[in-house]
Amino acid sequence: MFTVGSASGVGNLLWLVPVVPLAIAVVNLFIGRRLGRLAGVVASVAVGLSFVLSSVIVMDLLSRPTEERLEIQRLYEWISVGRFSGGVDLRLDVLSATMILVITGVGFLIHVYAIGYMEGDPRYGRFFSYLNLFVFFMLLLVLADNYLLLYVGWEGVGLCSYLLIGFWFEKPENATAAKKAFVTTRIGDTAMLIGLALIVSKFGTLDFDAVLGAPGDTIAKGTATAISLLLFAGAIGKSAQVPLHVWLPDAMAGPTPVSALIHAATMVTAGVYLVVRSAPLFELSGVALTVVLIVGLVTALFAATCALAQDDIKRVLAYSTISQLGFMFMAAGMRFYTGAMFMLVAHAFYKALMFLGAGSVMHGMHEETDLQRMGGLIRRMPITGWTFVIGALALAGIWPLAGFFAKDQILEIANHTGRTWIYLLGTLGALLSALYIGRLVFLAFFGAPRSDEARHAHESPPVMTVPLVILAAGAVLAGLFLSTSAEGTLARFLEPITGPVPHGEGLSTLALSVIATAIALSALAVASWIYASGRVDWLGIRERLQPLPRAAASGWYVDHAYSTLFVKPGIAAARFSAEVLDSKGVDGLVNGVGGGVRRLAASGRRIQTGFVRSYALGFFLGAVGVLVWLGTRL
Amino acid sequence: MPLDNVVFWVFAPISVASAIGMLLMRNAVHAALFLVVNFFCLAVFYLILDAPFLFAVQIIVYAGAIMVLFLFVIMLLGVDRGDDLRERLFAQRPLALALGAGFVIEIVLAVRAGIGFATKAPAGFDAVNDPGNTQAIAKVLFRDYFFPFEATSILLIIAAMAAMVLGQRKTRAVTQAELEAMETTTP
Amino acid sequence: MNKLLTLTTFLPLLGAVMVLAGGRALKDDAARWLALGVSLATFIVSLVILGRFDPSAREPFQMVEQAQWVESIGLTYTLGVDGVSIWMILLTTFLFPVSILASWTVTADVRRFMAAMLVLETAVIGTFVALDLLLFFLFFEALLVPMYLLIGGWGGRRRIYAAIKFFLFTMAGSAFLLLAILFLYSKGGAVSFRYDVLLDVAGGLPATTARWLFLAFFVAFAVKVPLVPLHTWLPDAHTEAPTAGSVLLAALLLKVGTYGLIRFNLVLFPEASKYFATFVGVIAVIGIIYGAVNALIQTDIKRLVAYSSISHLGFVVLGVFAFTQQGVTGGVLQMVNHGLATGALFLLVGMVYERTHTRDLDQMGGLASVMPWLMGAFLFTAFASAGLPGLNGFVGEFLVIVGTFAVNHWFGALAATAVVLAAIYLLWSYQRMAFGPVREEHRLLPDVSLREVVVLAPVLALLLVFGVAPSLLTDRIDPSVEAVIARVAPEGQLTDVGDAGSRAIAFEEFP
Amino acid sequence: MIGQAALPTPELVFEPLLPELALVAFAIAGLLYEALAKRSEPLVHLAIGLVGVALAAATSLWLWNWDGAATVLGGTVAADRFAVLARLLLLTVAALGLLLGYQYFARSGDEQKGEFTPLLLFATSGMTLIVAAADLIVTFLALEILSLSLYVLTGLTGRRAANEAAMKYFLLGAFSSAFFLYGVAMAYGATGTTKIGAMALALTGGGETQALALLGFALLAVGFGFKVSAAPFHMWTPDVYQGAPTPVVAFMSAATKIAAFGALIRVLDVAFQALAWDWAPIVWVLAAASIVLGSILAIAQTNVKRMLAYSSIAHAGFILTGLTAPGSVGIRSAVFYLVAYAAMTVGAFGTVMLVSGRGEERTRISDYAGLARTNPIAAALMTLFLLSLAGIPPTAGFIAKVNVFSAAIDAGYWGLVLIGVLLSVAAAFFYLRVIVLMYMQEPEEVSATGIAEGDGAVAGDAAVLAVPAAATLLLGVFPGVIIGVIEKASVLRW
Amino acid sequence: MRTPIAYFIVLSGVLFTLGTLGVLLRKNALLIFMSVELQLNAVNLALVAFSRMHLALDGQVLAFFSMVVAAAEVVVGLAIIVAVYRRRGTVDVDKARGLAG
Repeated sequence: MFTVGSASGVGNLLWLVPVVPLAIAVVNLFIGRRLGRLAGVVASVAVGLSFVLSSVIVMDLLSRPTEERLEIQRLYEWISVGRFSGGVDLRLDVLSATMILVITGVGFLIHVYAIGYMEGDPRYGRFFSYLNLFVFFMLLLVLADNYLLLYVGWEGVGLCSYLLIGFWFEKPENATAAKKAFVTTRIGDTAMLIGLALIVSKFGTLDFDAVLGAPGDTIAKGTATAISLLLFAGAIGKSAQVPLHVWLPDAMAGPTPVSALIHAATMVTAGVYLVVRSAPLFELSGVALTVVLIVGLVTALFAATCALAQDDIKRVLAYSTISQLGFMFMAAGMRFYTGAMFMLVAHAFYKALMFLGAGSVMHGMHEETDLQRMGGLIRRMPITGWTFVIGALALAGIWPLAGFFAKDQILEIANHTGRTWIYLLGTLGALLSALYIGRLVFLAFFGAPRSDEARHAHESPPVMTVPLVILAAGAVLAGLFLSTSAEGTLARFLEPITGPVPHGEGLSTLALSVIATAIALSALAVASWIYASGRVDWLGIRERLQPLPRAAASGWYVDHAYSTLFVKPGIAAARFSAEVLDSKGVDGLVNGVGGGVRRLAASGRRIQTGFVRSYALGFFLGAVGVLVWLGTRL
Repeated sequence: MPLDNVVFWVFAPISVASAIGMLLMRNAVHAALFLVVNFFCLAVFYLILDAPFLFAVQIIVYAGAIMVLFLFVIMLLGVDRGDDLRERLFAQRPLALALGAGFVIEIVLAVRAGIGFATKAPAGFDAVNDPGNTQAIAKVLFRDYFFPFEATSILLIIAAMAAMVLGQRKTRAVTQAELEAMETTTP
Repeated sequence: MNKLLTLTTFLPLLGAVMVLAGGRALKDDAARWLALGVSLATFIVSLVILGRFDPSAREPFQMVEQAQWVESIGLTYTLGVDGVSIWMILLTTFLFPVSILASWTVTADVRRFMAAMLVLETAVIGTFVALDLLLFFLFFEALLVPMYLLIGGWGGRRRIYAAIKFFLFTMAGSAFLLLAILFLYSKGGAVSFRYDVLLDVAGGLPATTARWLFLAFFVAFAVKVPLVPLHTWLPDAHTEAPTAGSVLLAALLLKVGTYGLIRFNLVLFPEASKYFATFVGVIAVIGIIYGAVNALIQTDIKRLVAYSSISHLGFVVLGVFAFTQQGVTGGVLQMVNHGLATGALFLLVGMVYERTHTRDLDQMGGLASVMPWLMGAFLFTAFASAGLPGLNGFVGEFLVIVGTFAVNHWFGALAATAVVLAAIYLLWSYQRMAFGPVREEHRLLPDVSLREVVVLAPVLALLLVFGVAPSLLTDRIDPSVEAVIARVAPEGQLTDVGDAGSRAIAFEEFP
Repeated sequence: MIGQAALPTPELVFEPLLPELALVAFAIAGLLYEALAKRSEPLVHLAIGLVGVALAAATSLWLWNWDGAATVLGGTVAADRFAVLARLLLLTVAALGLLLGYQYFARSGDEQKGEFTPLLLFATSGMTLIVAAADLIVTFLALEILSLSLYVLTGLTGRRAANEAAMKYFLLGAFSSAFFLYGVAMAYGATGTTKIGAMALALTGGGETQALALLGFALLAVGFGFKVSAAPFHMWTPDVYQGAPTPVVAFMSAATKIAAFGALIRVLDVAFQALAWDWAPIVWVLAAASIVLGSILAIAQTNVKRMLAYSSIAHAGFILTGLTAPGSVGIRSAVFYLVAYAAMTVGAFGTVMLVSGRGEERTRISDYAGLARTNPIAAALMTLFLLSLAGIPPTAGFIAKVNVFSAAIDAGYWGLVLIGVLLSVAAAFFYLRVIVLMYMQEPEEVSATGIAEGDGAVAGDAAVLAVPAAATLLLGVFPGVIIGVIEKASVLRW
Repeated sequence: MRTPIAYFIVLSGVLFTLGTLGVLLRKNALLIFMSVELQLNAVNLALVAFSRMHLALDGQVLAFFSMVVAAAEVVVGLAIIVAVYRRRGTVDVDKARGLAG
């Protein structure tokens, strides 16, 4: 083991950060059943320990001067063939430091929550094993010092996502959702793999230092674009951006802590991390950044419209996540990497909070997820309700909650860099966000209860509500604490990696903030009027607006389109290939040759008539034949 | 025209005609008789080819012994009623005739290329046949070809045995299994 | 003792003779234990060989044994190992005890079954150690017989069709091989079939001749690999073979083909290899995608795995014909990895079949509820096979893709698409087998037995070990591959993607 | 006293003929025993036959180190090692044939034929003679000796099928003999001699008589082609092999090939060596035709004996393949093939006999279903022989094929080898089919094991087949043993 | 002797061919066999003619042997034909088709 740049020696422990959850994952996998309830506790402690370790190490990092904030730990040579090598090398810099804190911190809380949430599940131990394994892979992803190891983590979290979405595999639709998630993301992953191959073929290595630190003229602009886009394709898959977003809403089939951890706080943000990490390549290309921006913008708006039409509480959140991730990509596309990272962190808090809150609601309502059957829950389960409201306000962008700072900054940069259209559309996205989250909150927690379950809902146990409270505190404080603008703490912290925040002229920060807040507030007000006042027959309105709401609810029929355009023709093609081409064509040819020989043999038998005179004739034929042949030699 | 030439041109057509006659006769006895005629013609050729010993042997052994044996068997088996000359085998006749023609042509060509139609037999065979054909053959036979001559004795023993073995009248009945086997192999 | 290779090759044969000689006096169980013991002993011997193998040695082959066999026809008994074959040998000796143990449930003609297995082991090891072309061919042909008997004697419903197809297909391919070997021998003045002798002979051939010979060798190995369109024997043979047969067929016999490509095609005919590289690459890529596409809709799980083998072996060939260090080493690695992963898959399928008595995915479902460990192992293996990083399948695939991409972008990129397809067919089949509600008749099926754990554990452990520490393998493969590359790589071509950054060689850039 | 001066006593060196003399002597002894003994004992016949063969073998062995003249008895008999080797091979086959015949009559229920042994010995003597013949007259006579004996042997049992087979064999055999003799005549016409050595000398000069020589060669080739059952002169083979008594087939399938090829080799590589460029393509075509026809037609067969007959046609083609290479390379490969072929074909037919029980029953291929269960020894033996016939290592058939292919490639005939290797695949199909039936299918009726006498008899009968079985394996694993010998014997003296 | 040798050879060829045709076209086993005898005689003619051409007696001796062989063959052949007739009651070779294919 070999460490670079460690002053105090605390950094030597970096490898323990991912390894502790891994070890416990293995333990839980094999003896989880015997541990019983302890399995959850052990798993939570493991992640907690990781968090503590991370904090200590990051503190150590913070104590150093800016330029020395880098720690590389070479564990061992993993793949070493010829002059190519890819090692298991961990890299702790400010970017990965941010990520591991989020992962272990939020992860820990979700683990704790899950102790209560998963109570009584027959595969309790296995659940925590998978969850810990996920944490391991996620940490590996962000701590990797090369694209190869990053890819390992990348695929590993996909695996865990698969396992956890399909955790209740007895229901076929859960299993299908799991497979869909894995396969869809793998499409992006494959593009990313090709990207890695392209990197290798240009740089001969996958090490971050060599690839990202190479001088600008090492590769052509076109090559940089190709690499960047291929990498971004991976990000699109993992972060559920258009057009590979279809898996995330279905992924809500998994247990709610999974949705919170994987499909909100951490895994889906890996794409953002990847883009930020690979920023030098993207900047070299330029075109690639524009693509990132546009994809982000389209996704943000598209998903927001979908979220507006969902009746399933978790699906609203899922589309919301997609939309929010779009915002992050918008930021990155404008080179506003700190903004992206800031939103990533903030989003981790408030979206995890809301998912856990949704889980708590389901817990209290016998797994009910239909918003139409809720209402007035804030009275039955106040902690869940109020923490949820905090999360919702954060998402809507109400000052001074985390979401406000995140979204506001991004719109500000758009405005200041002269991207007026982006600014306007982004603001529209913000409006839609406030609208759908308002709708969710008012439908679920306010108004009158619309079902027996809602009327008899009960508050969850403290093991679940305490994490809610902590996360809510995070959602409130993160914005203020890590805030904001060019001088913001996080921005300054990340500067060695992300470079300075872009500058420009435009409307003043204050003006923009006022506009944003006003829009958010009015959207919430509208939502409250429609969904909670009881004075509007919103279902009637929806019926009158058909088929628009139905289309939005189905995600604008993208799934159908994919099914018609790709899946069905694909299966038909495979069926043709296997049942016609292979068995009738290729194998038919083979059997045809065999059959031909047999038929030849069968008909050849007829030469052997049994007539001795025929035999003599054959003999004579041969004799004359030989003579004729020799005759030609004369 | 020298005598041998005359003899050749007289007997050659007869020999060919008799051979064809054998080929076409329905009755086996007639065919055999044609064959005898043919053998006589050949004997005459042996004579003009300075092989009087073989002339004698041809008449005694072939025309005499062998053909008599044939006739004897024909009579014995009572198959002299005449054959059915219809051909049932597909293309047997045309093919056979065509191939036969080809065979003859080949031989004519080879002979022309090999010895030529003008080449006459060299003179001086009398020296070879000194003091007489029979004695000369005896000399060759019992000196150079002593061993083959001995070897023929084995052939004769085998022939005798064959007659003995195959001529035995003790035939056993056909077993059911055999009959079945025959049927299965017959298409 | 310098006869280690002979020992490891013929020890199983000795065992087979013992099993057969025992006659009826040898009880079934005794035959099983005897066979297991012999195969384990062979494994231990091969471990000793591994221990003595020196990766840094300068000579291309180690532990060479050489003796005249039939002098007049130039047949010598020459054995040796290099960094490629040593792993093939170990793979063989490792999988045989596993397969024998997995065949404990065979109850018909146990003695004959075990004897056939052991004979097969000898033949397979023989092909990997032979350094005489005729000797190689001898083993190459000889291994057909026991495999044929295994498929035809203990296989499924259409076993006879499958067995004959397997036999004839391979034999048809090897017909060309024999022809080419004899031709080469004749060109060399009919002196010797020894590898090094014929290596020199091949070096002096005119280009056209070498190309024809290349094709002859290639056809033989392409059938074995198998490359599309010579693959149709494989699904049938795999499907109908008994568990051990499928395992060995997939894990070892297919490797004989790719091994042959490396050992003979590349080295004997470097010029022709270059000439045909694109052609072979196209076939390999077609195979990769074609195998994967056909695997998609199979409902017979064994057939599905068989098609996946076609896809995976396409990777091997693609990598080998990239002529880069990473490509070839990745190919060899993929050989080992595919052997382990697909072998394990067939073992698992066999275990499932023994319980459910069906291989039809539509007749299964929900098995993960009743036998979580078995299905867990299945999923683990499926992911290894699908190339999930951290498990062994990834390393080989990655190296092949990287090694190929550097030379031909299209091949590399197209091959990578198989990664998606692999995920689809493996997960889809797994879903149909393990997920969803459990069928009534399967509700009481038992989970893994102790014997099955003993069978599976070592294989699964290796899937992980080689995924995490592939250098255990590559350290020994690399030098031998380097020697091969040195012979075959085109002038001025990139032979090591690690050099790409140094810009010694220009590439086309994307616009 | 007359003519003593005119008829000098020829120099009689009889030693090189001792094997034939022994065979004939014991054949006559057997004949006398049959004629004189009140009731002939089969065992006595067997003993007479075996002693005769052993004696012949012993004298042959002694001839290995013969250092006298290359040819004796007026240049009609060659005394070289080639002849010795071929004789030893023939004698081995003859011994096996005798043993199989003894078993056959012991349980066929047919009337014991005392003539079997003498006839077989006579046939053998003809065969041993033909391989040593240095004069086409002797070749012709020996050919007739062996042919006539075989005609009779074929029809020996008087069964319906045997009868028909004998007639077909005889008519076609006589027909082909005529061609052969015509060939001798033409060769004589071209060269003025019938001595093989002198013929070679006469032909090296070239000259216009070459046309006749070629004609002669063609006709000789036709005659030999018939004897070795090369296509298109093969058509008698399936019928005769199917109809003749199995031990006779076992004997003649191997021995006739050895004998005829032995003689053919002398004719090709001595007499007509100067015309090698002309005859090699003929051999090529005959080889290819035999391989193709034999391999393909065998696929559709339903009778084991008939299938093996077609296989023997294909094998004739493989041997001819070796002979396309002129000189000792070709000879060596062909002789090795003959050795291997003898072992496997005698073994295969012997096993057929073992399975068929009484006489000619149970020779359909379907009768072999489940044989591995009912008669594992026979099944194992059959498998071995069939694999060898298919040319699968490590059996004799494999090395043999490699040898002939290698020789042909050396001579530049890779096209022929291509045909050979590809048709080997087709051939493998029908060999495998039998193996499939034996091992992979259930017997049709369990009771019909075919052997009523029980296991003891089977084991005893199978013991005879241990010799070909061992040879088949040994030649596959340690072919060097015999190849060394063959090498020493592949130089023809004349 | 003035007749060219070639005439005899050609004549022998014609006779041989006629014998061959006899084998091919006649159905009576005895007649087939007789045709074979005709072939042998044709050969003998050629041998004797060649003998004359080469001024040597080997050809005649060979012809003599050929006759001996023919004699022996006749014995065996007729024995076989008689045996067949006994068994089947006919010497029509076209009726002997138990073995075919």
